[in-house]
Amino acid sequence: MELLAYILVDGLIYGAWLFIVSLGLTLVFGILNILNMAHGSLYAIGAYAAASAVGAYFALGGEAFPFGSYAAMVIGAIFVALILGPLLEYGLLRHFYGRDHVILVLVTYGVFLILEDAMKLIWGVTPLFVSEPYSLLGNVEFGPLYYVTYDFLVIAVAILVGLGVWFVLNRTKRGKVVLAVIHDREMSKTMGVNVDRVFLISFTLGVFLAALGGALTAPMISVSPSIGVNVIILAFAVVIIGGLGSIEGAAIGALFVGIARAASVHLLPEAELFVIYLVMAIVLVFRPEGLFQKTQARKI
Amino acid sequence: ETFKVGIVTFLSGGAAESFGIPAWNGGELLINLLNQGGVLPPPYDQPGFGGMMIEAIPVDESGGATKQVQEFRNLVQRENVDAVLGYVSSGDCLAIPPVADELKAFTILYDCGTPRVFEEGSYEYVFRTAAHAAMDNISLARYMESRGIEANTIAGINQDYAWGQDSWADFVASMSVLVPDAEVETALFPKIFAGQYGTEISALIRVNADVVHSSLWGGDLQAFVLQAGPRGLFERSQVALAAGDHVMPQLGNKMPDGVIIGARGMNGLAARANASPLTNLLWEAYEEEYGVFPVQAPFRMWQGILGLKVAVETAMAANGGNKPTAEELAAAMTGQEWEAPSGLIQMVLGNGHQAIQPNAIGTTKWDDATGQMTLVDIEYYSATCVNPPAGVKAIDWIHDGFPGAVCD
Amino acid sequence: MTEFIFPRSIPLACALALAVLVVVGLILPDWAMFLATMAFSKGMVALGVVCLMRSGLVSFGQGLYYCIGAYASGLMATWIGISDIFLMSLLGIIASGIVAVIFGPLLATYRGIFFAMLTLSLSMILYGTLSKMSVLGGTDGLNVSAPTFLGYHPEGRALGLSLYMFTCAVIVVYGGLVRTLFDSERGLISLAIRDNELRVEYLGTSVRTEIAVTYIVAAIAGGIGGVISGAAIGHVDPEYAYWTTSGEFVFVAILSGYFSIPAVFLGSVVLEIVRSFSNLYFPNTWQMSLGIFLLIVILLFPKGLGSLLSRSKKPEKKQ
Amino acid sequence: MILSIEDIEVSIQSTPILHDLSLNIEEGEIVGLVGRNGAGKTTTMRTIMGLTKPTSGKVKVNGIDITRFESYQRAALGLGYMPEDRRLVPELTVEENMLLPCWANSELVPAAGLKFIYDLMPELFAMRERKAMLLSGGQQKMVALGRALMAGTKLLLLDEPFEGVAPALAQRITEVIVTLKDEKRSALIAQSELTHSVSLLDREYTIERGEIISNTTPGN
Amino acid sequence: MSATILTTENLNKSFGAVTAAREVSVAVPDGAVWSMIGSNGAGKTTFVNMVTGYIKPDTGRILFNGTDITKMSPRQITRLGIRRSFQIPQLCAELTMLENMLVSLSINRKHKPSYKRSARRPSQVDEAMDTLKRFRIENYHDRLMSELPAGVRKLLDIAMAISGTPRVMLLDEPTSGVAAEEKFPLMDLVMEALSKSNVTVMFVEHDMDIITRYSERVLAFYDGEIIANDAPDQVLSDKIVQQYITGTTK
Ligand SMILES: Nc1ncnc2c1ncn2[C@@H]1O[C@H](COP(=O)(O)OP(=O)(O)OP(=O)(O)O)[C@@H](O)[C@H]1O
Ligand SMILES: Nc1ncnc2c1ncn2[C@@H]1O[C@H](COP(=O)(O)OP(=O)(O)OP(=O)(O)O)[C@@H](O)[C@H]1O
Ligand SMILES: [Mg+2]
Ligand SMILES: [Mg+2]
Repeated sequence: MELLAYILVDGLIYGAWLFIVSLGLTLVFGILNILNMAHGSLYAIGAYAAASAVGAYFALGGEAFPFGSYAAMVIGAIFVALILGPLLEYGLLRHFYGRDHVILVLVTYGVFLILEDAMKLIWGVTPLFVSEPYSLLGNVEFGPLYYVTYDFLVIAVAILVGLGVWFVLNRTKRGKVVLAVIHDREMSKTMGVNVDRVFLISFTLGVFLAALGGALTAPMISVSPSIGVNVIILAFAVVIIGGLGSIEGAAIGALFVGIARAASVHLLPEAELFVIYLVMAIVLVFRPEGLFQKTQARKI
Repeated sequence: ETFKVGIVTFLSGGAAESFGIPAWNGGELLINLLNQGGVLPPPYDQPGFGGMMIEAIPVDESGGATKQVQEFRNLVQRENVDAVLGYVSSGDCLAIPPVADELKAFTILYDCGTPRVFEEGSYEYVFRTAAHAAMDNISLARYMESRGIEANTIAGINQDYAWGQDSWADFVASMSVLVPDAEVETALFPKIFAGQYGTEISALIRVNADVVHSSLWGGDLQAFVLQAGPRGLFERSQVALAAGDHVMPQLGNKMPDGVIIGARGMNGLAARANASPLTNLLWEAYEEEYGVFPVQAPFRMWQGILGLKVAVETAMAANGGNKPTAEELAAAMTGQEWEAPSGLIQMVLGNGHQAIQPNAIGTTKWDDATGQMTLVDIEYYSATCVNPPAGVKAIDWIHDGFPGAVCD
Repeated sequence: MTEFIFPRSIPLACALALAVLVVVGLILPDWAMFLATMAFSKGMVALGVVCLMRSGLVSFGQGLYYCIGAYASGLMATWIGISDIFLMSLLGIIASGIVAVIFGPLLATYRGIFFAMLTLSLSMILYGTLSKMSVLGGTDGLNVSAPTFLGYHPEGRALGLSLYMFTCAVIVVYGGLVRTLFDSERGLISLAIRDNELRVEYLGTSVRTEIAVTYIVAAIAGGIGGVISGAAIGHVDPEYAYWTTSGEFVFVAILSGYFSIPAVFLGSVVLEIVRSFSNLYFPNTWQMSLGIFLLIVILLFPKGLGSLLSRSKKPEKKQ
Repeated sequence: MILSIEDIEVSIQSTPILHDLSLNIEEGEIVGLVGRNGAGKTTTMRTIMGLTKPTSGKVKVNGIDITRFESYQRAALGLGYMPEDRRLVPELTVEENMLLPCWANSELVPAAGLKFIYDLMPELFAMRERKAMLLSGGQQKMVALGRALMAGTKLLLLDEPFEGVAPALAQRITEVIVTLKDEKRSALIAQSELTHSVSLLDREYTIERGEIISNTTPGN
Repeated sequence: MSATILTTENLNKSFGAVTAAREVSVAVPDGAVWSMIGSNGAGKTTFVNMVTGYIKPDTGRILFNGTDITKMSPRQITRLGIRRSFQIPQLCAELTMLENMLVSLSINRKHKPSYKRSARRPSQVDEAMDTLKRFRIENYHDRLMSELPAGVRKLLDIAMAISGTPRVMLLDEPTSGVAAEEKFPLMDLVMEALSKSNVTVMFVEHDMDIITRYSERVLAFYDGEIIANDAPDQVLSDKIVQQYITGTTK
């Protein structure tokens, strides 16, 4: 029982984190049809920006009201999104739309390489620590289980952000316009949609979500240049399991992976390395296009 | 005349911050000091290497063994370096020696830990100036035993690659000899650079072992400490970090008190506590230049470069002052011994190609007065106490109960 | 479809290419010869990626076969002591072929990113398994002794040169075969599959079979590439199956485009050179240099370096 | 004059497609653009919508030079385009597809537009909740027409609107297009055949190899 | 009358609430030329899709030459000799017109496609060009599909479908999108090519002139059902057909 509770809570916490990290990826893929390899770097930059922002906050006398550091984290992420979103979408990606899928993947791979070194140039290799926000909320205890409250904050944020994005996309006119753009850019233009703006905003939102993921993680880790590399493959897996471009899918996929991983760490630690690929392979065997696969449009 | 050394270490990637960059910083520092001449105490007071200025060519070690073999060839065949000194990753350390011998290029492995290099092979031109990793975990186990630390149950969290797997295997084997009652509760192997240890920490809390062993390093170790601290793991279990010293400058007081820490040799704080003039020189010069105290990596870089210096100068003494050839260097290096900031380095294993060195284990204690982390209860182990004798494989030596160990 | 710029006959083109490569090899300095050997062996794997790319499939897991080839030959060398490069290559072909025959038909039902990720998973599972197998050296891998050539045991430069020659022969022969395949009826059908599977099925041929066969052809190329790389480096480790390794093959494939086979090897060489020099001259920012180089190539050569070597004047794909 | 095209030249990938093409449409006029396959009808339509850019010449709507306008800005002027290959948003329902122009352009009144369309084609009302991706070819054609009617408050650009439409429905559509005149809407109808539309056209341009070769009033 | 080559027995198919086929039973004699008309969404394409295996009927059986093909895949059915063209042309967008034709020829030989024989060998290229010439679209032979005018795509789609040796040919709206002047020549061409080898033809059309001119018999679909199955004159004078399909004034 206790074990089960551990697995569920651990899985949920990890899944929530994964979900935030994957959401931006699935969004950008869904709308712009770009599999953004630089997503992990954006995550890392978000972590750096948040760490810097929190550091600055405390340096400027934030001790008096430490909870303000949460705002600092979010502002850091917004900052990253507002700078890098337009810069990358407008300055770079836009010139490659209409080229082959893999070319765009490669372009973002190039961006990934550049950003990795850019981070080193900006922040150096010495890691940043801002663990204050992590312990600020204290701990929670349910019986034998003992967690840091911050972990549950991450869950809450994941739920909020996920619902928010889902609602905008599926329940608002703007969201439906985005659906039209996803399917047919040219046609949407002729129906009066400013497609360029939709792309710019969506990509910036994607960057924001990546950066937010990093910002939320920053207090738990030592922020150093390589933290983005592993994130990307995890996020890919989650997005694939869920079905590309599907927000619900990413949520379920993240939960799947989170719980599978927790179960393996507690029960069969040797298998941890395989778990994510195994989950992915199994899901794809039964649902070749992910859990929330899109119904194919009629061709004939 | 100059002596060209290719220096290969991590300048990017996950190991850069904890090992590669500090090592390169230490190396650059030492090379400058040596080139100035007369700064170091004798026998290191000659400028450069036997009067030749040292020219270092840094190469990034990230990218895997394949790439490193290629870079190694480039260094030797294209850049015509006189020696290569490098390699933190044990995969690279295994891949390079055959090539070094094929190209007849004098090569010093300065950091990597795997015992396999000279236990499974023998090379003419390749030397390792640092002890292999078995020492670290043997020392840890000895520390448990001699300090009487309760260790009826042990658990481990180590990265899922050779370093982590070997460290855990060595530790468990050593414990089974020294503390035979110890029982293994769980052995976790998270992926390297995982960064998120919430689940692992839950598992460790759940099994509630007396001792938690870990050979995590770098960002992983920092993240683990940051995440495990608030969840009370350090209060529940005695945590022992086989190579944990290098995260102390960054973590500061976030590293809890009472953690058992090794530094892969008598390096860092443990060396400082037992200081020789050479140690103090490194310590002060490094602190002045980079604003933090030196941890294990610069110590190992220094012992490598100083060893190279000794070899060059010995060879020159033998050949009448000419720039030595690779063969001459190899001959001079074989079985050599020299003083380093980390103590006496002796090339006694692997037919005189593999070093042994003394080790030290301590326990963390935050010093409020100075605002610095210190090590207390430090135990020093002589090289022969924690390293196998020549011709014996480390793991066999452990299983056999350390026959012939000479401890002070 | 395009032919070589010069000769139209494939055997003639191959002979010419081989002659040029051999002559170049004789004057190359050692480091460059090694670089070329490595670039060519990786080019073989990338050629496999190109084969699949023609059908619109991107394999992000070609490292699987690269690794299988390398380990097959590496283990044979350590366990049985066979170091003959011809035997090792044969073994590499057999090992990768068998695995591909098992997985090819399964993977042939997947498309697009799902294919990419499944191939990636497969290679990562191999990576994970090898990492855990301490008998095979775990993550540190194992060393492969220097190859021999039908009883000839060269050393020093002769060794490098022999391996280079062997590699050239392999790529020329395989390149010629693949060119024949590309030009053949099936080759054209592969291209058609990329565009419209439904039509191909309705013409009465099996898309799955076609893809599975291509997959096997690609896997064998990967296996041979692995054998040569393993022999050249003298060391194999699970990194061969890591996704970044596979990513590099995709990188080369796209860099080269899928119209010209020599371009694939050229692309591979260019990448090796750029990487090697940027690593030396910008040790702290070599990734950035590589990234910038990549973006420039994509901008300047929309159809890959192959567009330099091919006659094709096909306009860009419209969105 | 609602639409006037002045001497446009259009090339695609440096192949010239349209030469020196001019045409005018008055308010409330229904004009045909007739020509064989490959004559350049679709290209003309796309140029008006800004999907291909002329190398020279001008496109004007209501006297405003829109040659440099983006497509979405043109749509805002009241242009409704029905492409020959329908291009519906597969995941949206029939009704949502037709509402799309209203979402992008707040000046359009959804309710009135829908009513007009449903009165015209009751079939659409019956399938308004179905996803566009599953409709038959002709049904999709109807939806695309509905969508163009929604967006095109001033000018409709209909590319082969009768192709694949059953004769009974085609007849009805013809009748309705005629009533558009009363609302002062104009239309340009591209066709490769004339069977359905002779009765409704005020004027007819014939296009051949990218050039307008005649401008006639049917019956003359 | 010759033997039936294609029989469908009580085919039913519904997609959710929509019924696309309701008790559809036909028996097509060998060598016949039949046509299908119907309002939009009446189920004509669905019928073609079921016969060619793209859609499986919910109930009912399809027999070809006595063999039950209900559960076969499009590929198997194609190999038996039932071929089709598409309402929306299905072409390879990034291949040129000639290459599209070569794909079709490469597959439709008696022998299997080869791994060695060049797809562009002169004999095959000549054959492909001949076909394109017959359809009068050879001018476009080196153009990519994505650049072709809609009508030309349609012609190529048909050209690809009729290469090989079909026994039954199903054409889904062969002339829609084809310029008026081309419609009859196109149908003449197709019919001539097919009648030589006594191929059974069924085509979907909305143009009643073509129906009357080329087909022996008309199936009129309405709401998934066949509401009339008779000679063209009979069907076209049917009141219900006039009301729902052809319009009253025709
Ligand atoms: N993307 C393109 N690239 C090259 N040429 C093109 C492209 N699009 C159209 N064309 C050419 O422009 C000419 C006009 O084509 P368009 O589609 O406008 O004809 P159309 O009159 O609409 O024909 P249809 O009645 O068959 O639809 C054709 O010769 C066509 O090949
Ligand atoms: N895959 C599908 N999913 C859901 N509904 C479908 C599907 N295929 C066809 N339908 C529906 O079945 C009905 C018949 O469609 P079908 O395509 O057979 O019509 P059709 O007679 O060919 O019409 P048209 O003349 O417009 O091409 C339509 O209402 C259509 O929406
Ligand atoms: Mg057209
Ligand atoms: Mg139809």
